Amino acid sequence: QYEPLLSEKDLTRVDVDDDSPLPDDLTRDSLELPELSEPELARHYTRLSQMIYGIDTGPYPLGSCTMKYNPKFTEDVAALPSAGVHPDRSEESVQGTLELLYRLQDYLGRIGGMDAVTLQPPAGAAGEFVGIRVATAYHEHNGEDHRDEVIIPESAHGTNFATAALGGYDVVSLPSDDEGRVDLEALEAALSEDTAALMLTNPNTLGLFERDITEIAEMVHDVGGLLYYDGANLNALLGRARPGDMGFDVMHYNVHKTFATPHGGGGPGAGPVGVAEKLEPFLPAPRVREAEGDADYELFDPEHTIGKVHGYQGNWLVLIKAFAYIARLGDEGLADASAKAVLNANYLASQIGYDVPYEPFHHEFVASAGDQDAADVAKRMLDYGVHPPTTKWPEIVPEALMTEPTEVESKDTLDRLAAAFDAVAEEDDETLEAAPERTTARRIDQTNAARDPQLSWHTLEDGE
Amino acid sequence: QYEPLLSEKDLTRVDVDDDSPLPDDLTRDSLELPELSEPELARHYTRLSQMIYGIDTGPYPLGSCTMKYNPKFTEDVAALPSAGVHPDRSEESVQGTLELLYRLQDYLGRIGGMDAVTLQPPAGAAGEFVGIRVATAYHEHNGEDHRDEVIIPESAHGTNFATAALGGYDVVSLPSDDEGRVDLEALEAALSEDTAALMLTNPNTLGLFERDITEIAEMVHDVGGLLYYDGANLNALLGRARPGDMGFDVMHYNVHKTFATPHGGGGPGAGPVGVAEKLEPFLPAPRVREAEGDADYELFDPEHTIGKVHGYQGNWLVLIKAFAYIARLGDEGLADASAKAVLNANYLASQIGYDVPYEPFHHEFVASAGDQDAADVAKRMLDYGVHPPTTKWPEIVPEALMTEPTEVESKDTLDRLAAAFDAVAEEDDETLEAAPERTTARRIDQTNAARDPQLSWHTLEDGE
Amino acid sequence: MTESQTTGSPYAPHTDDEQAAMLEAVGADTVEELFDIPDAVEFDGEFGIDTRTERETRELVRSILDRNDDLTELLGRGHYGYYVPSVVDHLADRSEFLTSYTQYQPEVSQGFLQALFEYQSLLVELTGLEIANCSMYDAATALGEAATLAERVRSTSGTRVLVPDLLRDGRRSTLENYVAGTDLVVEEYPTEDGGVDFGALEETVDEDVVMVYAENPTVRGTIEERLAEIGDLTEESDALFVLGSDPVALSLLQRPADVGADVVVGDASVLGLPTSYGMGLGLFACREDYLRQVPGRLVGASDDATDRRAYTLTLQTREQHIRRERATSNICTNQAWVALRTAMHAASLGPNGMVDLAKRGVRRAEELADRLDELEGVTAPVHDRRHFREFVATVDEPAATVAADLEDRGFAVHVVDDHEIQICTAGASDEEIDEFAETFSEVVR
Amino acid sequence: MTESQTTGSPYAPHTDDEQAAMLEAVGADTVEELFDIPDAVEFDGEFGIDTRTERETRELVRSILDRNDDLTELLGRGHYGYYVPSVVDHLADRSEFLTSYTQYQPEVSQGFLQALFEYQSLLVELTGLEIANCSMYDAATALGEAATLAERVRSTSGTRVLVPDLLRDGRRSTLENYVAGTDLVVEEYPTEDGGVDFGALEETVDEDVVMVYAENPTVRGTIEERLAEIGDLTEESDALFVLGSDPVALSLLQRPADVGADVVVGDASVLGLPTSYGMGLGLFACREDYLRQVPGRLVGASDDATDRRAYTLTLQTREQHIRRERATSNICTNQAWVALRTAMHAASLGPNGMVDLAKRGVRRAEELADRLDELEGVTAPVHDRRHFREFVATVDEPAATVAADLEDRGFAVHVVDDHEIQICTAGASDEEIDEFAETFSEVVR
Repeated sequence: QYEPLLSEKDLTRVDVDDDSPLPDDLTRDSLELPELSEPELARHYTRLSQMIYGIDTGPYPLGSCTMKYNPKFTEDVAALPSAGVHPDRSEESVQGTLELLYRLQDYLGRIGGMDAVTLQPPAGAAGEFVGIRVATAYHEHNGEDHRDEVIIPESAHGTNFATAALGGYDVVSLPSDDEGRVDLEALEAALSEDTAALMLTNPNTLGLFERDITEIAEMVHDVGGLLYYDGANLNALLGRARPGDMGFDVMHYNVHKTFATPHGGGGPGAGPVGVAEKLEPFLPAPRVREAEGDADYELFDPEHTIGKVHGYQGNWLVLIKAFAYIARLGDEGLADASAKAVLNANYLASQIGYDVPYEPFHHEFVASAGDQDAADVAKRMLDYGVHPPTTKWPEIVPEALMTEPTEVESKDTLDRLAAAFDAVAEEDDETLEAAPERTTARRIDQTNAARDPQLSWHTLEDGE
Repeated sequence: QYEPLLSEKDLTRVDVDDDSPLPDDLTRDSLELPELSEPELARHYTRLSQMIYGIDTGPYPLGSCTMKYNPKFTEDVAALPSAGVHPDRSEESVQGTLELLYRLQDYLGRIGGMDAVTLQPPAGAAGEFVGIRVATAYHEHNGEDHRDEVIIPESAHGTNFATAALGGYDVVSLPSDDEGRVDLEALEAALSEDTAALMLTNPNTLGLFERDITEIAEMVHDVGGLLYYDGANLNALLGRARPGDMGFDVMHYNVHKTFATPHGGGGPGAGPVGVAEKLEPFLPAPRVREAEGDADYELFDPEHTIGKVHGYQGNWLVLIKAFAYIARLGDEGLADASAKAVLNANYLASQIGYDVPYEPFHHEFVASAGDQDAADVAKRMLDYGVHPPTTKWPEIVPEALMTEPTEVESKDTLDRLAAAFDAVAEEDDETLEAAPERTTARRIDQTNAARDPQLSWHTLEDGE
Repeated sequence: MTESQTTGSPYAPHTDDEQAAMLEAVGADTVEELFDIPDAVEFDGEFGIDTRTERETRELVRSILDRNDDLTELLGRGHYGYYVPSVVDHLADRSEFLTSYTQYQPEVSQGFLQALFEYQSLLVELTGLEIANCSMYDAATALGEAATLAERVRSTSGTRVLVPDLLRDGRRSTLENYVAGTDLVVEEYPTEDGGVDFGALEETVDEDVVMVYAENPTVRGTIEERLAEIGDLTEESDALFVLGSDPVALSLLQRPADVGADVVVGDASVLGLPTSYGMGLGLFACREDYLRQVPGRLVGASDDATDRRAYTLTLQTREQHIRRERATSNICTNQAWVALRTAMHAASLGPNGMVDLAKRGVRRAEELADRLDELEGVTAPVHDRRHFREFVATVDEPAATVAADLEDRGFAVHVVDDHEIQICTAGASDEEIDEFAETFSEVVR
Repeated sequence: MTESQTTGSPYAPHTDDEQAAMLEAVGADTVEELFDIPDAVEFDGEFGIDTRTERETRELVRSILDRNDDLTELLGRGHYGYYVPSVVDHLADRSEFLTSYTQYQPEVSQGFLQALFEYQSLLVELTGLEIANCSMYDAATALGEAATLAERVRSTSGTRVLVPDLLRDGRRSTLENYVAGTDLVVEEYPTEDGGVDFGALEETVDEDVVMVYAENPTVRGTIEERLAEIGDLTEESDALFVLGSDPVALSLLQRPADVGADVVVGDASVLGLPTSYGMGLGLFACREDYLRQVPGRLVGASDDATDRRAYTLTLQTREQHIRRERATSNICTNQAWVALRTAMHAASLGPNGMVDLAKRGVRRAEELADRLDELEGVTAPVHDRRHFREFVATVDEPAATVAADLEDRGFAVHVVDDHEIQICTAGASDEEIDEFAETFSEVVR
């Protein structure tokens, strides 16, 4: 059932100059937008919502995305009227906000084994950018501004590469060894006095723990580089290992991955960054600390701060939800979340027919679709009422099906997921290419979308 | 896609005697219920919600039910923490609650033209019951306890009959005249010194205004009876006519019909009752009035109160929503709601092919499906993605399609509704009997449901 | 108005052009022409109710309700403040649940029907009785309906309805109204130390008794000990044994079916709703024998045209919209959405959580009573019984004074007699209970 | 804990039996066996974070946030408190919107994609530019992205990025970070009486300038009068004209396309979000010429296999997950859900409501300024310009003292200089504005 665009329901052109308080030359002429009643809008968006697969609709095993259930109560606390404050308020008048931020900084520091945390980055990629900028500032501070290379494993998230480039670095790509981990010899070859940092995630994108992490850290530190931890896979390790203890100097946390804040169809997220003590002076400004005067908490600028990466203090409402999740679970709950996440991944892998070439994996595994096209496999899984895994990445596994069920799925649901995998595995290419058949929209023409982009209803009106 | 029962997902038997603080002979042995996690429940109920047609899903033209849009903000005010008070609190400590109730009593009195209002009845039928009990008390107070008949038009709501019977009255059924209104001769014949009350709705269930209402009121009052107004159709008259002005002595208001409180799949509603001054002493206890002491508002028992019809004060949260709706619309909005409701009914009727035998109707009309079975027509309309009208009632119209679009539908939606009516009108009996075909469930076997009732999962387990 | 102006109903979508087109289609020049109201009864006054923006309306309601004092309620006596998990609000507020009508078109209402079927199943499990309807208004009205049921189903005529002398006023008065149109007469039987005086009850029961009502726990929080004997007694005299309880109590206390209860009534919304000034959910369950006489709606499982399981309202010939004056009740709109919430809350707790919650109901009441009993001039509990959730205590000072002092210090308790107050532990946090005990000791010092 | 105890994650559904079965299936005795972590880096400490019930956690957060003072905020300067209609919360909170991932599987994400397409269309209408992406983080980061875009698309090389000297710190500093990895250098150009000093700007623009940034309204609430000239100037010098604004301002003020703007950035969440301590929504719109260089996600309309219209993320080869170090930005997670809210709020206002809201932005600011200007020792507005939403006033007393006094009396305003304060009318009700004016007159008396 097609839901018309708002513009197909109504378009009303309003003449702006009528009864305008401004002279004509300071105003636009008119504005043409849909003029609809609340009941019509309620139906429109209710209908749109029915055409979306969400975590409350079914399992969402997107590898490296950690799509876990978003506890409803966290919405309630973020919606408290007392959370609605302006960012330019005096520090004295927002002690509650500062306290929550302070406590969250503290929680995240403990969880990651980091000495100082900034909450400003509004997403994981922004967190990476802070990490890279902090590294730059650190090296410059030490008179080492010649360091212009960032080393990144081939199988890393695309954001790592893009962030390093945005930070002005040349990217040195690092191949995996036969077992799917960092190749130490290749690393040795890549490292030099030009190395600003090595960006790593652990467990890596194959779900494998980088067993040589201590040695890797030593190697990077020996050449004067910094070790960056991409927090995307932290859900595997809660309470069992901490990036700080592994020798990482800087890391970001993905709160929608690890701490169950909702992904909102793309965002907002938050990408707090934790650092070892030596990097604290370079963190973005301002941070929160306990105060000595009348107020309990205050803002301050770190000594050699890189400045800001967001106009204010990041995605506050998201940070509240992350804080609430951590405060709810505590040590025990967080550790259990990782345990169940790893159990679920291992159980699901054991129940499907597709080959899983690399192990022992933790919270996610990468299966291979073999002779099938992984993207087609994903489309066909939609027909079985489940969301497919991430596909075709990392490339080290042919036709990769990167699967992360998270801790929130029950055995029953995992069995249903496994049944969907296995059903699709038996199907022929013709069926896969025709998929999906049971979804709101059938397979969408991507080529045409990119060749002749229709990016607003304005061109649709002209073009159709 | 079938959603399993909770019991099909899990059943866990808990032995109650383990670690019990009570001796065995005061406790049950065990309790067997589903033990499921929050994510599983979120998915269960989200899935169930997807199998429900609601007002945000599409038009809902159920005649006599006035299914109008439920403004979202009314949910917010009902959810205010300050609304969550215990009914046995001291009056001094719940002045806010009492003030809101007092103001709502006042609003409703003005809207209905009534001198006093009770908010206690938890639904329309309970309001009717209060009306009947008040009538009884009034007559008894006047030494007229011989009055044992209540007159009700044949086309009235079933609750009128059931309520009169519950109140201990014999029901005298009143036929309509050829034009679909009260037959004054028949009324004359029915009235006697045994008449306790005449229950009437106006506009009546055909949507027709009882033009002779003044005369009817005189006739009833002449024999010493009371005139009761069933508020089901009040949405037709807001700001244009008031039951009190028409001579009604007592009325109930359906807040989910007239004041847009959500129907919640069956309830809760609220059925406040307004009365003329002479009946005020008989209203349920307690009511709210302005106080003279320290507090601004206080509870009091009317002098000859009939007592209570609810354990406490009715459906408080619903009353908040009704108050908020009235306060939002005010005089102008309420009058406009009726105007648009009447316009919409007239427009829709003008756009459909089915015959509408009685007019001039107001907020609703009763079309006839003619040779088609009205219930089948309704089932088939479901296939066109709209909710059907109320069917087969009132019986004065053969194969009745009782249709009430309410003011919230747009012309576009009414056109879509009309198209559905007209499409179904063209279809043959075979198609209608096979309908619905595009719904979550197909036509359901009612006979079997009643012959072999399966009323809990316990018998399903045994029986299947 | 500070936000966009409102003209007319903010929820009517008509543009001027649309309205004109519609009027033309119906052949009228103005909307007023469509009204067929005699001049004599036309209303040309004003209600005098201001139109407000949404923001102003919210502010108005907030400012009114802010006048309610913020008290920690230890009130109970049928209305409790158990914490309702957030997931219940979020799921029940989905507009498909909230804004749908009664399921007269089951093919597009399967989700709600299934939820109500699950609610019925929950009550069947809790009571052990075979039938539970999908809601009455509240405990008081459910009790009233039980009395009229008793009259209909009893094999011989009779008039006496026996209720405990402690029955709370709201229930008693509502019951009186429900039986006002029948030949039934409500009579009290005595209680002893907060429970049924079984000897006295036995004494008074005769063949004219159609129904005996008892509660477990009682209004004073005591756990009834002689239910099975009442069951035997009513069975012998062919009277209905109607038991008042609620889902939390039923999770732990004797199962009604095991003590011979024929009907169970009560307020099921102790799970699912926060304290709502008495808004409730009438629990109504009964034995299978009364199937055709049950008041209220019933959801049944059946099959659809493709033989898949489907749910539907069933046995509707009992109801007013079909049977009119011969219906089993006049109820139409009920509390379906509250039943949904109750089912959700129960599902959220699960059987372990429900039993735990109930056990805490015993432990916390008894612990607090013990603690208060140590204070000079205080006896708690006053009854020598096991307690559930709440208890009555005696104080040397006038109870009203003690309650008023407590209220000044932020706590609400019941005054039940000159020197008796009642205290409920359900809903309060451990910290609140501690603070209360502390405050109480200061107040009675 | 007062409610049911928690063992482990409350959101992991595993029963003991299930866990055992799963372990058996994977051939492990314990979950610990599944972890492949060298002893050297195993963490055997504790975080020391308590586990809490849901109720306790809610209480904790509430008690922390309650420490925020309840002030009427007249702050503005980019972050406003416009009333967000309730319908926005209710619809955006539907879990399908809230809990879905980026639309990498468009066939099961049509609803969100369509909503984002409508959001893009809203911005296209407001800006007059052909392309709007479906969100950056906020105004500051959008400005940073605009600078890197300028570097990529300018036909000749160049290094100078010109921004007004009044540019607020957060935007300036964020911009500096975004260009730190490039050859670009951020330079200030002067303002005059709260607006662009066009003569000075003209003076400094040369062929080394890649981008000129201006705002309308400015940070001080003034309406910029020489935008078209800036457009001409930048066109001549082949620099990008980047304009900062927001959806409310754009509803009334000159359309960016009409003054030659190449890119529009700003905070779109002035509609859709209440004040959220600076959480925003980066508006990013630009001319069609830059299609392949735009940062961020784009939703396009296409067809599905049955030739019905369908929406999809498109031109993804610009993005990091495909293009890696050659991507147009590193952005991945964006602010999609906020964009949804903004689209909903705008739709709820409609064009009439949006234009009205903007016009009130002019009237209310100017009315309040006039009112304050009558006070002795107060000049308002300080700039001889037309104003939008807010204005700067001078006070005789130290501004910090005035602001502190106001805060004590419940109002928050900006101190922008020793004797300058800035006051914003957006979001406050008429009553609040009245109270503020009253209070202000007492404070400066």
